Amino acid sequence: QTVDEIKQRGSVNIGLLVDFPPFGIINEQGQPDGYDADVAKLLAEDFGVTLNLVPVTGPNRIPYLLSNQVDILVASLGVTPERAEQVDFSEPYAGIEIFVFGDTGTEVAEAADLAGKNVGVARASTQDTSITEIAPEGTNIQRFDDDASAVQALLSGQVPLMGASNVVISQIEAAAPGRFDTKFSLRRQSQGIATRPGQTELMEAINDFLARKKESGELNALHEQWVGGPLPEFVVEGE
Amino acid sequence: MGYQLNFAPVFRNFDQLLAGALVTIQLSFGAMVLGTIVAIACAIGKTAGPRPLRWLIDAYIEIIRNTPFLIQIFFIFFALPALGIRLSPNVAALTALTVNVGAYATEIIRAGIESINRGQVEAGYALGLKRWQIFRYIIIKPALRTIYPALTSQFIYLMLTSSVVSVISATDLAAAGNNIQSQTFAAFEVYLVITGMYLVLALGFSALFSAVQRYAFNYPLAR
Amino acid sequence: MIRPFGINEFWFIVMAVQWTLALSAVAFAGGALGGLAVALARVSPIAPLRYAALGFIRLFQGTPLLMQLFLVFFGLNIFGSGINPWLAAAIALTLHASAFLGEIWRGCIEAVPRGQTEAAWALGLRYYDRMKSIVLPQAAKIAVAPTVGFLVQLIKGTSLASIIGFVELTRAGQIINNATFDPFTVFGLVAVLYFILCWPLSILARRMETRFAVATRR
Amino acid sequence: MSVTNATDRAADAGMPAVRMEGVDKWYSTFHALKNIDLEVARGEKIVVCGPSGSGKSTLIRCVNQLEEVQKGRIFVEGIELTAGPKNVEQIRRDVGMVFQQFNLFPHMTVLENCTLAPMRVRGVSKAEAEETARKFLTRVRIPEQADKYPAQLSGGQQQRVAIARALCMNPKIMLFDEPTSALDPEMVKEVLDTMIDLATEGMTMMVVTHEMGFARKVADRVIFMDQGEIVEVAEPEEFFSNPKQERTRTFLGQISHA
Amino acid sequence: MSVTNATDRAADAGMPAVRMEGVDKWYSTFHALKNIDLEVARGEKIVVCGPSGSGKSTLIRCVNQLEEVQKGRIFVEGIELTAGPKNVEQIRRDVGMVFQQFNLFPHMTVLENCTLAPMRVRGVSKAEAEETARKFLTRVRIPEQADKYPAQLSGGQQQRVAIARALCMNPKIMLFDEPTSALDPEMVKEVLDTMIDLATEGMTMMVVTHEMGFARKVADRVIFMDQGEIVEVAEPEEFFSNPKQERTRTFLGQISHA
Ligand SMILES: Nc1ncnc2c1ncn2[C@@H]1O[C@H](COP(=O)(O)OP(=O)(O)OP(=O)(O)O)[C@@H](O)[C@H]1O
Ligand SMILES: Nc1ncnc2c1ncn2[C@@H]1O[C@H](COP(=O)(O)OP(=O)(O)OP(=O)(O)O)[C@@H](O)[C@H]1O
Ligand SMILES: [Mg+2]
Ligand SMILES: [Mg+2]
Repeated sequence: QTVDEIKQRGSVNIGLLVDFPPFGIINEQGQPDGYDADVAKLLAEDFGVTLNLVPVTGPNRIPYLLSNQVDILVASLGVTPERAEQVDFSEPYAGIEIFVFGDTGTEVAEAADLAGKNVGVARASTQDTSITEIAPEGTNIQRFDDDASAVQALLSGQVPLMGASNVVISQIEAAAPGRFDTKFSLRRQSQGIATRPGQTELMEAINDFLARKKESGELNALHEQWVGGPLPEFVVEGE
Repeated sequence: MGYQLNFAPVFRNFDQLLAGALVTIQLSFGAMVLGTIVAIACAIGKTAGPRPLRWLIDAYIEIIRNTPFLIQIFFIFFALPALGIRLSPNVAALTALTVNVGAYATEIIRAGIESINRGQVEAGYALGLKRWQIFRYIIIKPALRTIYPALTSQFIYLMLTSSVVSVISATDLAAAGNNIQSQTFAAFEVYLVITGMYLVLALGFSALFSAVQRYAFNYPLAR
Repeated sequence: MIRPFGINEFWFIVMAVQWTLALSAVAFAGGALGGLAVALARVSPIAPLRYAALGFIRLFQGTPLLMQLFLVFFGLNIFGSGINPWLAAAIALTLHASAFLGEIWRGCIEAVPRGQTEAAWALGLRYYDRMKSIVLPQAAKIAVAPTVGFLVQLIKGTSLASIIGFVELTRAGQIINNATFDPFTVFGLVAVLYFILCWPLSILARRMETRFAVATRR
Repeated sequence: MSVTNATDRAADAGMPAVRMEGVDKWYSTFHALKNIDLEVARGEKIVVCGPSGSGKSTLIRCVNQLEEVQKGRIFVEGIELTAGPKNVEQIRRDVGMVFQQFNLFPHMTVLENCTLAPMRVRGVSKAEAEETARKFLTRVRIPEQADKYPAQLSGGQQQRVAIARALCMNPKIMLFDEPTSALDPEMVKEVLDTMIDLATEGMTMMVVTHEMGFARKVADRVIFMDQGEIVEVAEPEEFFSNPKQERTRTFLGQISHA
Repeated sequence: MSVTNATDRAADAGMPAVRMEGVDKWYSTFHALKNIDLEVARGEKIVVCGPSGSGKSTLIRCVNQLEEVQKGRIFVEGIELTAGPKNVEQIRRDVGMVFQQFNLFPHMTVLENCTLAPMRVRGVSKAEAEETARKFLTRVRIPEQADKYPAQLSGGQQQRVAIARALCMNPKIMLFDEPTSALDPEMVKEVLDTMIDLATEGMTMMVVTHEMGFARKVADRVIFMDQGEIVEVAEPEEFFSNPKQERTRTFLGQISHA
């Protein structure tokens, strides 16, 4: 698939999460919204085609892409080597830092302390892979279908710890100030726009688009609006 | 686009699937046993209990039968902690399945009890047996025999329903599949294999049930 | 970004009922057609047809609806058509309903006394007339109650479409819950809505069942 | 085999209504009919009797292929029934049957019961079918019941509707399988009377019944069956007064005893 | 009320097996037993007869409280049944009952049917219960059926098992509610013979039956009921040859007619 084909068709299908605030949400009108949605709008505008937003879920977003249901994912997809085998990633368009986060009463300072503890994560998310990587024997990783369910489990006390991004953490802090704190950092995570592998020309167009929008400050403005701060340094610089 | 089916990643992780299948079996059996106990208690309550109790049991049955299992399990896992009831995912799954099958089995078992001829009970009384003895020695077995087919197909349905419990991070067969799927992205292959495994489980359960039937209800019926 | 559960959230969930209903209606309509075919195949004099129908029923009654949804969802694409959750859910639920209704209706067809078929044969009626004029009208009367009962099961079954991302009542509840973190209210409301949909049907089915039982006892 | 059709039909203008040649019938392993040979002439009235389970029903149900036979040949009006499904269809049109349990269609009125097959099978118009139906309902003496449903009629009336329904197809042969044995005693006579009427009009009839009065009055021959065999065939006078076989005598002793 | 127990028991060593005093029984609004007074002496055999619905079953079912009465008092072996549930339990142990429909437990062998109550109610050991059971099965002449299930027995055999089952509790009084009326005619005699055996051994018996031969042979008194009342009580000879009441005569006329 090429940009020309998309332009010829006149529309682009972009997959995004709707349960990953503030990147992807359902707004009060019942429409997909959030940082990802606005980036997708910007991209479609840039291509000069109409935008067709397709809500996807964490576990099925890559299958959605690979099975042609969407052309492009702007779905807060963290850039990882495993995923890079499946899809092609653009330069980062957003970024987060992932922490182990949880009850103030739970003493955890490093990976080894996770042994014997319940940790909630969103299945197949970056949190999942990185905690799975470092977790010692005996860690009980509970995988939920999405980040929100994991947050839900933390808030309702079903798990004392979870893998969470800075963005999610700031929301939790707003909802339940003082109950939880950050334990330790897992990794910094760039999020990229994804296409099916081998579509070099399309990917170049996307990277070109990102470079221009970073340059113009439009991307940063969106980030300020939704996430409440500028784009992280490591995103602006690229990897 | 020519999609190549690739089962290698599925079978590479087959031990995970087996572990999941074991949990599915445990959950199903656990819920069958506990659910049957709940159901017998409720059936007795409904036939012989005081009015408020009967009313309560009716409400339980109607609520469970008229809402989706998915909602029930969300409620038990995410909402009950607000009342201080906090269950681990597999225990919550077991609880939800028990509560669910209990409601269906209550109606089945009650029908079984009601199918017992009143003369059987009277014969028990006339021999000096007490109420609970009559229930234990005279009613239960023939009643179970009558409803056995309905009860066991409910159990198989229960086992299939249990595939939903991965939404609360329980570690059953479907969850194992989801995990493999999310690592390997071989979605269709994974689900094809799991579906086959569920089918095998269902067939296995029904074979087991008919073996039990032959063993437990081996007395002849009147023509 | 966490927001309180307000009137907008309430309406978002309530409005999602229409998608649950739409999906149920589509699946029921499809399932009725499929179910009739399956039931007729099950009682057909042609052995291969009977076995095929039996296999179909065993397959769909022996595997979880959730897996059926996943398989159709991911499989549709492999076999060419790009998928959307709507199509996948509609197809999977239709197949599912076909199997269950087929089995229910087979029972109803077989409950029509054999003498009726024999009388039809003796009058020289052919298959089509025999089924259309004699057997099916009588089977239909028996079938109403269990069919309504199955409709309840089907409506509840549509909730699983949420897991493949179809936004109906359950998925709407999840989305709102993830934004409000108020599971008690959200899932309470969702449960109440399902109950409002299903309970009248359950009562109706039970009424008809007892009425029929009384009618046949006489 | 289907060659026989044409030859048989041409061969004999005075051919029998029914001919069975060496017919054997098994229900899985149970041998229900054993090497049956039988000819029923046109216009003849045959009464079949015998103990329960002797194969009476099976015998007459073979005549319109409600039961399939495994061996032997059956001809109805010169057409070989056992030669293929096309013939079966044709023969069923020409053979009327009345069952013990009436088997009226409960969801149709009496009139609809009677018009269904003529319209669907013979392609007769609705008006014509209804006219014929009313004619036969009058003949069985219940013209006024045309618009009722079967459940609203007495057993005797229902059985007469069943007879009318079969007659509406204008059959050449009528089969009756214990048509009065599900009836209360006071209704037996009205049905037997209807059947006697029919007999006097020259219809070919095969009747399974234990009503010996009826047999005496209308039967040309009585057939006695036991254990799947035709044990004795005789004219009624002879059959009742002077049975040849021991088994027949035992049987007659039992039923007159009752 | 429970004071009466002790006094009653002490009062009379030759007390009656059953005494009913002014017993009334309603099924909601239907008055099923009307002011019944009755004494049955120890060892006495009473036959109860009367038209259908007259209250015969209700009468004898009151003796072991399968039906509760609303008015009056009932004493069994000197213990007041109507005084409280404790007494009911005790009395049920001492009163055996045989039903029209046998009511054997289908999931237990004949032997298990007979040992259940002795083991569970009287606390007898399994070995002893089985010994007793075999003794009584021999008495009713079916020792060889001990390991079969009820469904494998004929009606007459089943009813004899029911009698043996009741006897295994070593009852002082036996109640029979139409014990032969669900049986095929050829099996009636074997059950009646068993009951006659029992009668000659001195068991107190109350028997609802229309078997007048049985009544003549073993009954000490025959009770005739109609519309919930005891209309006539007499010795059998007197009862059959010279009934006092018009209603009794009508009834006897009907049953001899049949
Ligand atoms: N569908 C069947 N499958 C197996 N055995 C059958 C079937 N129908 C009839 N039979 C057996 O075939 C034998 C003859 O049956 P048939 O109904 O012809 O007897 P019948 O002479 O009509 O008896 P009746 O007077 O009781 O109607 C019987 O022993 C019966 O048990
Ligand atoms: N459980 C009940 N509820 C209401 N009415 C009852 C009940 N049992 C019996 N009756 C009524 O009480 C009356 C006496 O019944 P009972 O069974 O004692 O009569 P019976 O003399 O034994 O008659 P049969 O000879 O028919 O057995 C009958 O009119 C019956 O309809
Ligand atoms: Mg017959
Ligand atoms: Mg009685």
